[in-house]
Amino acid sequence: MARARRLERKPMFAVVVTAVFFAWLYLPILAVALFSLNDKKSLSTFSGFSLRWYDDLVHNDALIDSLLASLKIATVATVGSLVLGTMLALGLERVRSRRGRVIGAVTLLPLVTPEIVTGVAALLLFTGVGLKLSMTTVILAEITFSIAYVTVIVRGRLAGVSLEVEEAARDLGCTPFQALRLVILPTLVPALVGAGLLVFALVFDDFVLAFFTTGVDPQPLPVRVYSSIRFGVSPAINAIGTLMLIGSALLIVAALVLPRLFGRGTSSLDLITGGQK
Amino acid sequence: MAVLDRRGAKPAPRSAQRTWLWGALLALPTAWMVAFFVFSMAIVVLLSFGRTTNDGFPAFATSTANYRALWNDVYLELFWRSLLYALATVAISVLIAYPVAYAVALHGGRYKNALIAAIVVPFFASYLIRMYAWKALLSDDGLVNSGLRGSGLSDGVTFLNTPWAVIGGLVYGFVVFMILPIYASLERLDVSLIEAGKDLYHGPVRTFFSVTLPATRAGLYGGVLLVFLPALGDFVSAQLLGGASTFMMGNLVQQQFTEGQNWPLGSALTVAMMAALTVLMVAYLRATSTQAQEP
Amino acid sequence: MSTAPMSTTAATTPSVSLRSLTKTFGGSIVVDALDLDIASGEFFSLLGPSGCGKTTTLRMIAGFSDPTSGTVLVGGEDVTSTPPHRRDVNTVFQSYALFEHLDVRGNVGFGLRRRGLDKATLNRRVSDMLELVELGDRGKERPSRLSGGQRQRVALARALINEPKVLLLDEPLAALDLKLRRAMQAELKAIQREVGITFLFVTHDQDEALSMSDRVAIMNEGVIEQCGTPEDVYEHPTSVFAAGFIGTSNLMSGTWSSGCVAISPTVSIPAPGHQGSAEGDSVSVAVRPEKIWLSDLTPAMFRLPGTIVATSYHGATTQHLVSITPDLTLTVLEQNLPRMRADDRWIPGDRVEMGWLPEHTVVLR
Amino acid sequence: MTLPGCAYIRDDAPVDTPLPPSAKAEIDGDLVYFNWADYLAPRVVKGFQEEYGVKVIESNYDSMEGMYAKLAAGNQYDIVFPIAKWVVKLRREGKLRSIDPAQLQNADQVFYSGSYFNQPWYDAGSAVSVPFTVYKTGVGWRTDKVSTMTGSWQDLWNDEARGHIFTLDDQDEALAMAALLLGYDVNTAKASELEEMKKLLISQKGLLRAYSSDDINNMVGGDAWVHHMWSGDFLYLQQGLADDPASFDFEAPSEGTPINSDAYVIPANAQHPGTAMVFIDYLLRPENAIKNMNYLYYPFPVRDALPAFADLAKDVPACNVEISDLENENVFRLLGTDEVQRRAAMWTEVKAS
Repeated sequence: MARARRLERKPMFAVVVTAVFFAWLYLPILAVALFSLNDKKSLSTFSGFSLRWYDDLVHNDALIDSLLASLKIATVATVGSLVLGTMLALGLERVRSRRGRVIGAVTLLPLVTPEIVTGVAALLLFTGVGLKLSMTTVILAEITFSIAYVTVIVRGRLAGVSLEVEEAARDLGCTPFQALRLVILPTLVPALVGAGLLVFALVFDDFVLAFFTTGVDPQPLPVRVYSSIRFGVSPAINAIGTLMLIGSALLIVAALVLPRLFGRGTSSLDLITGGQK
Repeated sequence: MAVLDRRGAKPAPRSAQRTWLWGALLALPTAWMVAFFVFSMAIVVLLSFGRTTNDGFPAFATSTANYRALWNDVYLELFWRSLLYALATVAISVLIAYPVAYAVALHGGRYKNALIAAIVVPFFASYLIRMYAWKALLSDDGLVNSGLRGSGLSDGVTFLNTPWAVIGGLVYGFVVFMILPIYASLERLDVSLIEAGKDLYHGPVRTFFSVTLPATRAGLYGGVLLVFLPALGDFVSAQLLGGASTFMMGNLVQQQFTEGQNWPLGSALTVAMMAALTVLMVAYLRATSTQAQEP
Repeated sequence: MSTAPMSTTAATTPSVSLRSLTKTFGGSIVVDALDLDIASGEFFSLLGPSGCGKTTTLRMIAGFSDPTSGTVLVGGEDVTSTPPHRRDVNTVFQSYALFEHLDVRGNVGFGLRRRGLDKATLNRRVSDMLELVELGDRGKERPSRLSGGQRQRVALARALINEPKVLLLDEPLAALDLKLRRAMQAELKAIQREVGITFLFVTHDQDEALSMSDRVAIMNEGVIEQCGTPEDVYEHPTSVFAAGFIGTSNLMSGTWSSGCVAISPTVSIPAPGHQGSAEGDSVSVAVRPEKIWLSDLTPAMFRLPGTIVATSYHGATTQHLVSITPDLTLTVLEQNLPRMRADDRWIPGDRVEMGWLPEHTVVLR
Repeated sequence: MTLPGCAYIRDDAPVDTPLPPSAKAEIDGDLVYFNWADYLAPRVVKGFQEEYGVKVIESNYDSMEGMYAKLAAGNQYDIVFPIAKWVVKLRREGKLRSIDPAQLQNADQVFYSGSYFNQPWYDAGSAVSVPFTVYKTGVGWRTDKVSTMTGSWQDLWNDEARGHIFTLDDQDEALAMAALLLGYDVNTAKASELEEMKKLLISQKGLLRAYSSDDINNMVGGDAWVHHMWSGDFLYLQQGLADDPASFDFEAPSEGTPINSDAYVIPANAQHPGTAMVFIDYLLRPENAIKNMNYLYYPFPVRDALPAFADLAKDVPACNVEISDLENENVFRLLGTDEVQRRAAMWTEVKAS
């Protein structure tokens, strides 16, 4: 398939741009990884190899707490937005009324709203109703922000599942709810995996919303990183950055490989990119 | 036999038979979005007419003072600057994203998925840390300048604290949102179209503009939106990489919620930003939808 | 337009009965007061062009679409308000609608598992069913790895295994290529005979309908134009639409005048069997092209002189266009019989005399 | 007064809440700690956790306003480290708990007889605060890039360093610098004076590289030749980071420098004030103050630790802060909402233009 799509002559221009792009893309990341191994607290000169910043990281409870807080926020927000976003996608796909279209438009608004606006709005809301800023408020804001991503991806997949599949389930003895549970949701699994990974990664790294809505709990990692880089970064941050990169690389590889292991044709990466129907 | 048993059950009311479940599914997320999004936006609008009390707290009021404060040359100039940076970010992103997406989608072969993964991975590693890494790399005595001096190409370039550093940071932060939709639409593109185009238009450049570009317009439009919006609201790039005169709207908003201690003014800024965006979006949607109708 | 409920010869309760079944979508009538009885064990086809309401009718029987008015009875029981999962009806969908997350056995056994059948029985029945549709060795495959024909069989097996009172088939062969379609038609008919379940088959392909069905209903614009055995609807169409939709017909319009239809001042076609028209009524007549002879005419035939204007060779048959008057050209289909030699063939310009038996003149109102 | 349900419906009634009494210095739970990032030596914090068997849950702020907003939103912290003027505000609003020095074994390290901190300007009778650090703001420069420094704030306009000058991205510091240069009060909110200061600051933009608080890395990376800078950051840069300490120098400009102090306070709504008291006492131990000084490079006004700091700053006396320096005019004072917003609007305009 891939072979058939390849064009005969490679356009040199595009290939060169791509090569330069990859170099540009990875240069700062390699720098982060390199300086996380520096034996000195410098980000401009590499003086020698050392694991001291990883050691620092392991012994820096505040950073570890932040890392765990971010993992927790990302996990809960992913589950929450998957549930709500999938419900929304199913509802919107099937309720084809005027009301449904209005709801559909409103729920997509977070996608076209700059994050700083969403962040300010969330801060004002939580403060206004007297909700103490905490990990809970971060999670609430992140779920609100992520629902739209899940909805878009799941709707994309649903559009490819003919209405007849649902009818077939009803025809074969399923109540509407059973049809949903036994047929539609299993069919959506690749989309759910893809959306889940995307949301997890976005929330884990989200700074702006977390910045406006975080409170007393251990700070989400990006907020902590921000607090420290305004006044100069500790190379322990580089160590964290390197670990995050490795973690997200593993996640993406999982997104690529897992669906293949389950024997499904489409990988969730295709769903993220919207390609390969 | 179970089927027969169920026969006795009272039939469901006719028309509601198939839609109640979907309606019910819609209810919870809709309520959520109303409570946490629509309602919060309403508070922003309300507070934009508010004031700050003597003890420094934001409070509702009915004053237009915040909006009047915005109507000032400095803020207007800043608005145009932000718009300019965001547009430049979009333009550069397109110039990067098209060749990259093209090369990967049409010449990636069996490495296609691996290449896309390689593009996506860095964007899931901390945005802040990557931005900060640029700061270290591009500083006057940083690695890039050391490299330039070492190779004798130049005796140092001032990268940091310039508008280009801010735009570069924005491009670096958001270009993936341009690559993915363009990649997706190139993926769906029928390659024979391009080949036919080459016969018809003689030469890859004309083919690109006559065949490939129009066929992938949807992806391009999506990417433009996905890059423009976050670029316009960003405040990290200008803060970490910017100079003395590269303040953007995002910085202004953030300033009011931190040092400025003026939430009502910050709210008014946010509303103004959304209003401007809405105007731009409507204009953009009009333009793209009429263009899309052309053959 | 539709006639009174068509009686069935079977004494048993019909599998499916529709009474004044009506469906409107936003003001336009899609199915118009349909009355129909389908006998138990019958292979019944709903034949019509797309948009005629046949699929909507099917969906109302399956329960996917609520009738605007009227009733649906399955096995004599009113199921009009019964949700699909409680109806003793199963469907083979046009897109097959297989469950991609289950393997073939999972798909086929799905309905039985819903009914809580024990595992051993379920496994046995799934295996039997897969044997019946000749997929015994593909049980562990994912549907996405099967060919179109195989997917079609899975869809059939998945529905049949539930032994419904009636099996609804919504253009199940439309996605297959011609050759496979012909093979599947025969197989489907054989399977139906073997299991004895009532089949309600929706199609727009007249060959399919004629070759497989016990009875065919021709549907157009929400009403049944004609219902009968394949032979009946072919040989004795009762409406212009039926005559035109099934096979080809030479359709002529004229005026009823003393046992004949006057097509033009010079041509008047006798229709001895026809009753019910008054003098001067406008009527149409239809004559099937293969009923018209160009040679070996018998005395009982009605005869008409004409000129060959075009011929085209189709292997088993040759089609001639014969001009009678400048306004009237008839199509004639001639069997290429073994005794015919090449120099026997008609060529354009030949004067011919054609003829057909009067009972082959069908008068339509 | 806050109506239930919406915090934005309120009147302007002044707040004058009596201070809750001091807690006993007894462990009463994990410590919820709210500070600038990296603003205590990790091993000191770790030592506390080990010694007392409690966890320190850390949150950070990146501005005093951010700190205040979180407190005002009702978030509960056990110990906070505000700049002096914020102690005034928090105390006035009844947001702080009293601290009884008698509960602290090491109280005499800061509240010894004759100590400035017995009666600091920001906290009458030191009722709610214990001093944490003191620092001044001056100008750091690269001796290998810039030869002519005048010892005035005017050096931030040094044409020799054009394009390599940084001003702190901090409202109070930037305004104070302009005010001192013009001979005004560092806390001025007079419209006419602010207007002049605005013009002055905008006149700097042509020479300026950026506004940034990352003073250390701007100097290390070579971008900054002249940097508006905090004394502690300079010491850290020179002593802790630089390959060649001699290429960096620091001056305390002759017009005067802002000298400020941070303090430990315990919010009124703290859940574990006892642990906070124990923590403050622990930080006042001279050995811990020295460990923190060697990490932060800011002087801690802990009596037995001061010689160690003087030693640390011996090469750059301008970086040293004498306790007596605190008795000057150039401290950042608490201003009214109008004044704060006028100053903020001016600063925003400077940055935005």
